[in-house]
Amino acid sequence: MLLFGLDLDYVAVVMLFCVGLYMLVAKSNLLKKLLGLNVMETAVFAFIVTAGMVEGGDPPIMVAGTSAPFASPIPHAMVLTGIVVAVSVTAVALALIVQIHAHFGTIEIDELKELP
Amino acid sequence: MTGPWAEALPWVIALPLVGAALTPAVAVRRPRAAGFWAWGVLLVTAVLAAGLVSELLARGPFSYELGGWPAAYGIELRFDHFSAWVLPLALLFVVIVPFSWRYLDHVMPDERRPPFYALLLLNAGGMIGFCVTGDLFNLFVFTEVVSLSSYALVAVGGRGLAAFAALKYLFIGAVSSLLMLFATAQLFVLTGSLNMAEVSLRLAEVGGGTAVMVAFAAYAVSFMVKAAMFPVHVWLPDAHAIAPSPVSAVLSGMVVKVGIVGMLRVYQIYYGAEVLELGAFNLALVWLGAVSIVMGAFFAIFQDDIKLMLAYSTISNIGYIVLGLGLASPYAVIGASVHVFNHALIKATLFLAAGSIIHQTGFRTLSDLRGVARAMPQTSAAMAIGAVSIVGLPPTAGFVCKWYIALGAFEANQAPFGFALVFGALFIFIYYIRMLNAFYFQKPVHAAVAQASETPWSMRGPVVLLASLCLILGVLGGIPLTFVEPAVLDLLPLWGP
Amino acid sequence: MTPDVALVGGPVAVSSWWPGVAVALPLVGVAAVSAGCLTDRWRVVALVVPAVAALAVALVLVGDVLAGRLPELFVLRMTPTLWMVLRVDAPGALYGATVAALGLLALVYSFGYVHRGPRWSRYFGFLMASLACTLGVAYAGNLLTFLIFYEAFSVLTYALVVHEQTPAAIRAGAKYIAYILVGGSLVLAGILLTYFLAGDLTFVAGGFLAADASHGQLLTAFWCFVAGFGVKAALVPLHGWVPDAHPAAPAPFSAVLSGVMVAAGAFGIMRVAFDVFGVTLVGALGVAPWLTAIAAVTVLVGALLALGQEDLKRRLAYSTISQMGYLTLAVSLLGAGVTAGALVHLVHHAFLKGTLFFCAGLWIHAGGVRRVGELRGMGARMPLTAAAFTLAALGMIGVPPLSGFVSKWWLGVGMLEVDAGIALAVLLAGALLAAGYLLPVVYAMYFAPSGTVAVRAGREAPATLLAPTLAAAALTIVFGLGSHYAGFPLQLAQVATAAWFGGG
Amino acid sequence: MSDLFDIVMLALLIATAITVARARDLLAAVVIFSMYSLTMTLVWQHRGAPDVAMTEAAVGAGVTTVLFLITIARTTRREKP
Amino acid sequence: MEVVDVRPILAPFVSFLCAGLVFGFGRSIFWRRFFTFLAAFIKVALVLSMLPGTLQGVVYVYQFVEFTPGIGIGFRADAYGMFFALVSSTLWVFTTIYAIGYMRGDRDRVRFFGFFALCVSTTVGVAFAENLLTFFLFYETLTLCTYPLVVHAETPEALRAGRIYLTYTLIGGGFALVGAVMTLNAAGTLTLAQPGILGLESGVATLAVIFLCLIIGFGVKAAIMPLHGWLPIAMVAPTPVSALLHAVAVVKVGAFGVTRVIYNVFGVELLQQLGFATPLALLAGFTIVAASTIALTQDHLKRRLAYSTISQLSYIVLGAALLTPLAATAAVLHIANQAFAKITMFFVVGAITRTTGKKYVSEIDGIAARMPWSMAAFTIASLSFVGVPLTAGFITKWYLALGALQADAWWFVLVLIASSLLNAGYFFPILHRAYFRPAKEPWPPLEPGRRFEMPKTLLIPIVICAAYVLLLGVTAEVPGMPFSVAQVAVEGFFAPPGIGP
Repeated sequence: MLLFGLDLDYVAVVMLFCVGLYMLVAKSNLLKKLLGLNVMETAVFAFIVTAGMVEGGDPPIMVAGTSAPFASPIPHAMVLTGIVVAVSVTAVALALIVQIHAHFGTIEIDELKELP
Repeated sequence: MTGPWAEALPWVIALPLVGAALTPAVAVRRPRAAGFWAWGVLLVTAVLAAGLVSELLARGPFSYELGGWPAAYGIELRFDHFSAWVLPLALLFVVIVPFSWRYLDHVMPDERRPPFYALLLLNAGGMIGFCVTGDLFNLFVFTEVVSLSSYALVAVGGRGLAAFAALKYLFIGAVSSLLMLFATAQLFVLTGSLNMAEVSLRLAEVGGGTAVMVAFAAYAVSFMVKAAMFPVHVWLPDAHAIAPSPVSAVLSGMVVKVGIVGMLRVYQIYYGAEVLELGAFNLALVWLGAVSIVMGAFFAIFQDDIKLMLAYSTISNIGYIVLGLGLASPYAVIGASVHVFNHALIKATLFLAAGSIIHQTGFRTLSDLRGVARAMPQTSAAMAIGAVSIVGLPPTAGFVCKWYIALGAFEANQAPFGFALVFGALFIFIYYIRMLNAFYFQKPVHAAVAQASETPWSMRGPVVLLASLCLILGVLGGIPLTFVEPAVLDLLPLWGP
Repeated sequence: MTPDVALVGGPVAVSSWWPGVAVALPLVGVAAVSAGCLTDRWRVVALVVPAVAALAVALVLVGDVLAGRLPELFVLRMTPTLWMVLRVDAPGALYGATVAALGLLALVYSFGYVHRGPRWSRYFGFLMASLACTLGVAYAGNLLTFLIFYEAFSVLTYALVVHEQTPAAIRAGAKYIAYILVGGSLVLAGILLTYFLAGDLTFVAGGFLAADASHGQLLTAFWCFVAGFGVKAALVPLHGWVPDAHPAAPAPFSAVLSGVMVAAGAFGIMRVAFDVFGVTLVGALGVAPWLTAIAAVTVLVGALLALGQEDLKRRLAYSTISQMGYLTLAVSLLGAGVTAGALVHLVHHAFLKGTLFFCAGLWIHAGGVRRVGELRGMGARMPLTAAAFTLAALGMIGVPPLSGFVSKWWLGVGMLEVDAGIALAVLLAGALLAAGYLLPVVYAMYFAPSGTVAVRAGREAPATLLAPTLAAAALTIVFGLGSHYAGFPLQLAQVATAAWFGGG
Repeated sequence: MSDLFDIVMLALLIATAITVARARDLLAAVVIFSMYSLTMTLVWQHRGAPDVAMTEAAVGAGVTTVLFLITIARTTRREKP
Repeated sequence: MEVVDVRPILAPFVSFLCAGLVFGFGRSIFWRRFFTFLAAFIKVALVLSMLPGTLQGVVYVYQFVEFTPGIGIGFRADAYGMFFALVSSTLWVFTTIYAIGYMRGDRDRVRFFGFFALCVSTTVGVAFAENLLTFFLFYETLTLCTYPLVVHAETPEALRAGRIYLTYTLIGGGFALVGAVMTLNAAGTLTLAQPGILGLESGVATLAVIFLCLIIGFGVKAAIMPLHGWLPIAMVAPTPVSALLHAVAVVKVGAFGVTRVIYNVFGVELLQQLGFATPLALLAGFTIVAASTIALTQDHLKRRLAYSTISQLSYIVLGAALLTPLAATAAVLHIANQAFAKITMFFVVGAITRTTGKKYVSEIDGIAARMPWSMAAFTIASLSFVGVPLTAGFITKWYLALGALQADAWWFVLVLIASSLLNAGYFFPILHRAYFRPAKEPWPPLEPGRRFEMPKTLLIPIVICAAYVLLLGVTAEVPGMPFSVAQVAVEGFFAPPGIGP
């Protein structure tokens, strides 16, 4: 689906990525940063899914009677892995955030930097 | 045709990963057993790696198709000259792990040892996998394994600050992984394959274009972040300085090399495909390398904390390697590749020695550690050797690399970078002189420092061993070259011997 | 003038230990005073015996030379291009005998003059060592050996100049060593150039430098030599150290310094002119007139400056400058006769000046009399000393039949021989001026009223001091009267010039 | 129709993402983020990737949100201005 | 004729081993001394055992490792290397004896003697280096090994000196490295061969940069002005170190490097065509005069000696830069001549400081009465520096001046003369004070039961070194004395390719 010569999907993906990046970079709150990271991740996943999409194809799920064309299975596998990894990263990060909060009583970068 | 050892290829990855999974189970009754378990696993891994390398030397690169699918579709493990890096890697782990047995006493309670060693094994397995995979997506997966375990390892020892440093590392690392994933996907979309060799071939058919360029750029940035080159190095110093010393050694010595090895791998794809004009990229690498050297040294000068100093010097040394790669002349690339290993060795020496000193005295700044050499002569000597080595003064391992990279600079008619390299190194030595002065030639200010005792043998042994290796590889600098030279010539086939 | 002795054939070099023995003997004395185990009496013996023996050997060598032999001793080879050799030819034998004789006199004199004290051994050690080296200069067979001994005695002499260790002496010593080192360096430069040009350093009567060498380099070498030796020989712009060093040094050493050591400079110039460059080459280089001019200026300026000196030893020092100028003057004229005269003058002047300094020392010894004005009436109180002084003064002026007359006569005759009228005029003017600066002293001693100045000296000195003085004075008469006998300086001088000027 | 659905969905995605960025209340941010994830699920479903969509619904919208909520419970709910 | 022989590598290895043993077992005085002496004598014996062969033109080689073809660590005992090794290994023995006496009761002697041995090991390594890489390897190691010796006192002053020393020498090392790398790139080899490995085909600009880099690199240690700044400051080191630094190891290695560059990297013919040597010679000449002039103004004894060293080292550089056989002879010889004379001087100054606590020229009035043997030795050494015949210094000056004349550069003769006079100007006042000035206060008396002015361990090296200064001047020609070796070396430098010894 094109709009003004641009593929709308890609435009959206880029915008999401930018929003995520903005959150990661500009927000002082660690949780907000992490949310930003997640937004970025989903944006990239969305890109991969979109890129792997074949117009009019079926899902790459093998059931009897499915016939080509179907969406390439490999990008989907990549995304699946990516989601798992993303959750792991998020989990680790959240654990760290909890630790930081326990230790310093804050999860704001601004305040953490002022600590001795 | 493959020899018997080729069958060991999947095992060399699987062993540490499985070992990691089993660690909590093994150590359920005696948490301390985790350390011995991890060591045993790594020892076997090292033996396997040695076997693989011998196979490589005997018969050249070989592949292994997981599940028996042909390379283009299935998952291919490939053992080529770059994969030989797994051997020193495993060996370094084998040396570092015994150091951590006693070291961890002060760092963490016993019950946290099993996860620690599990993470360490995970890290090792990830790196080994990273080196032997012939598949771009697996490259990403293993990168993530390494990265995740590294984030956790940074935080594992300490509480607040360590967690903070780890989080910083995590944020940046995750973004870089994301870029890598993006690039991998992009390449797949363009070529329909994830096998590196296949991608390289198909890229040649697809031809150049913005999409290829974008993918390449994403890879490059991603690996630069992993390698902590100058503008994107910010995550490194804190993470490496705060982590427990064995972890620092692993991170600084090996994990950052994931970026380098990855860059070489990806470079190989593009170089083979000849779809991109890599000259500009090389030039960028050279400049970034030179700037990294100088900036790393510059930051290090102002550090009082010895581990921070070492961390910053990693940035400089990565600068060497990148500079050497960017120069793209045989000698330079040889030098850079050897430095990948030598720097790991040297950094491990330094971090372990620094760790020993911190462990025994409880202090970590130069001003507190004055006169420590008298109390801990062997460790300090190792530290001194490491310092001399990292600066690249003869007759140490660091010199060999500096020599080759400088030679490469002149070979590539880039004399100014040769000068930059040499004098950047001297710049670095300025802060190591401070360290040596403090250790050797100043009066102790703390009684704890003056009365510190040498470390137990399980800690001292690895340090002394590594330090001796630094010296031996300085004199017998040719040994790593036997591995590296064919790899380099493999990588850049246009160069004659 | 024709030489009295004509030699049949050239002198024959023979290997001999005697030159070495002569140089080594005084060193025995050095060893004796350095060793702490000897009693004072034995030390004196150990000093005197070698000195006497050295004189004897020196005389034996004179005999050898007169018999037509060149005793030669190869000392050592340092590198393939550098070696030391001693070889006694006629001028060397002449100069060596003079050194040995005056050295013996000064030694004996010193026993009475130098106070017993911590510096006693040092004085005698250095005196003997510098005598040994001066003998070495006399017997040197090549430029390097010459330089080595020349530098050695120059440096050793420093200890004697500063012997008194008064501020004045130390200042004089500093001045002396500075001059000498600069001079020595110039000599070294000359030697270097010589070696570079000729590939050899051994003295050859008639010179060994080839005339076809670069003119500029030859000239450079020559002037290096002249300037270098000129410092020692006290040629006028380079004479600055002389008037300071002499008064500062103890009198016996002043005598040796003035008598033989300053002469070493002039001797060096002779060696260079006749044994290195050769008469022909020096003539061809066209340097002789310049040298003449310098020498003439030296003679006159030295004498004129001597006139104004109130300090007796200073006056004598300037006199030395003037007298040594004759030697250079003679060399510059490149005539056989005048050169013979110069050699003779070298010897005669040594004893004359020796006597004068001995006398000056006696007065200092007797009561600290240093100034000419203080000598009034001294003739009456110290008649022997005064007589010796008078005799030597007259000899210095050139009054017949004293030795000074003989040498000046031959100088004068030689000058006429080469038509050097101006030189003759200088010679005569020098003699006149010598009368001008010496006769007032004599006058003061005998004829001036002694009322105004408190004279502390009253009695003759002990025999150890007086005997050498008188002996030296006697020698002036002996040399004057017996100058034409075989074995006396004149004959040797003629043998020397015969070799230098190609047998006359 | 399909295009319109896409456009609405994409707009919704961007809107939720921006809301997440702007929300001061962390709890609200997390809840909106889970909405964002669910929207994304719908988009992927529509892109012919139901497998991915299901995983995202379970893991991205589910597990992640829960983890975030736990964290908020153990730390703080408000972002400092 | 080249002979494969293990001795060139054994010689540095012996003292390396010794260093290890000293570090390991050095807490016991006996073992420390035992190992040090054993190694010193073995080393001298090793070097001497090669001497007859060297005199007959045999070159002992030993290739240790080769990284890639043309790049490796190799040892090669040619005549010039032998000469240097001979000097350094001999002097090690004396310095060790002296150091034992000097460091008695000092702190951290294990470290001191260990690094001392390492220094000598590297020095001999430099002497026997077969190629520029090996040379550089040892050259830089030497820098590091001397550092602990320089800062031995561990005072802030010493630390500062050490820092300056390292800064200078390491920056120099950097230049040397760049030069070596460029050489390899230009010539394809690093072997220090006769007659040089570079050729005009590399281009004049490249050659100029290489020359500049190598000369700066080695010139720092050779203390050519304006690279000399570290040397006077490094005087805070203990005296045996100063002696070792200034007479044997560090500075000589620099000078040795410069000569190697001139004769074995570039070669005489190439340099004559290029004309690079002339500015170097002028710089050396300038250094000779300027350093001597500065020395005149120094009151601190060791500083005066340091400036004297700077001046003397440039003799070697000058001799090499004149590119004539005679000057080369002088350059080679001066390595030994200056070493022995300067080491004597430092020994004496150290002995004075140890015995009386005096460090300044103005404090030593009349010391000759208290320390006659030392001052006699000092006198001999200073005469040698002035260039008085029959001393070692004269031989140098003689050949150097002849070499200058041979090179048609007579103005250097003037430089030499000026330098001789300046040498006299700063040494003779010392002698004058020592001999002819009355002591300001009574000197400390001899320790009871002692016959000589100081412990024999201090005195013996002084006397032997001084005697050797004389011996070098008097019997330089005797086969086996440095001169004969130097001649073989110089023949090598100037022999047409293929005909060399």
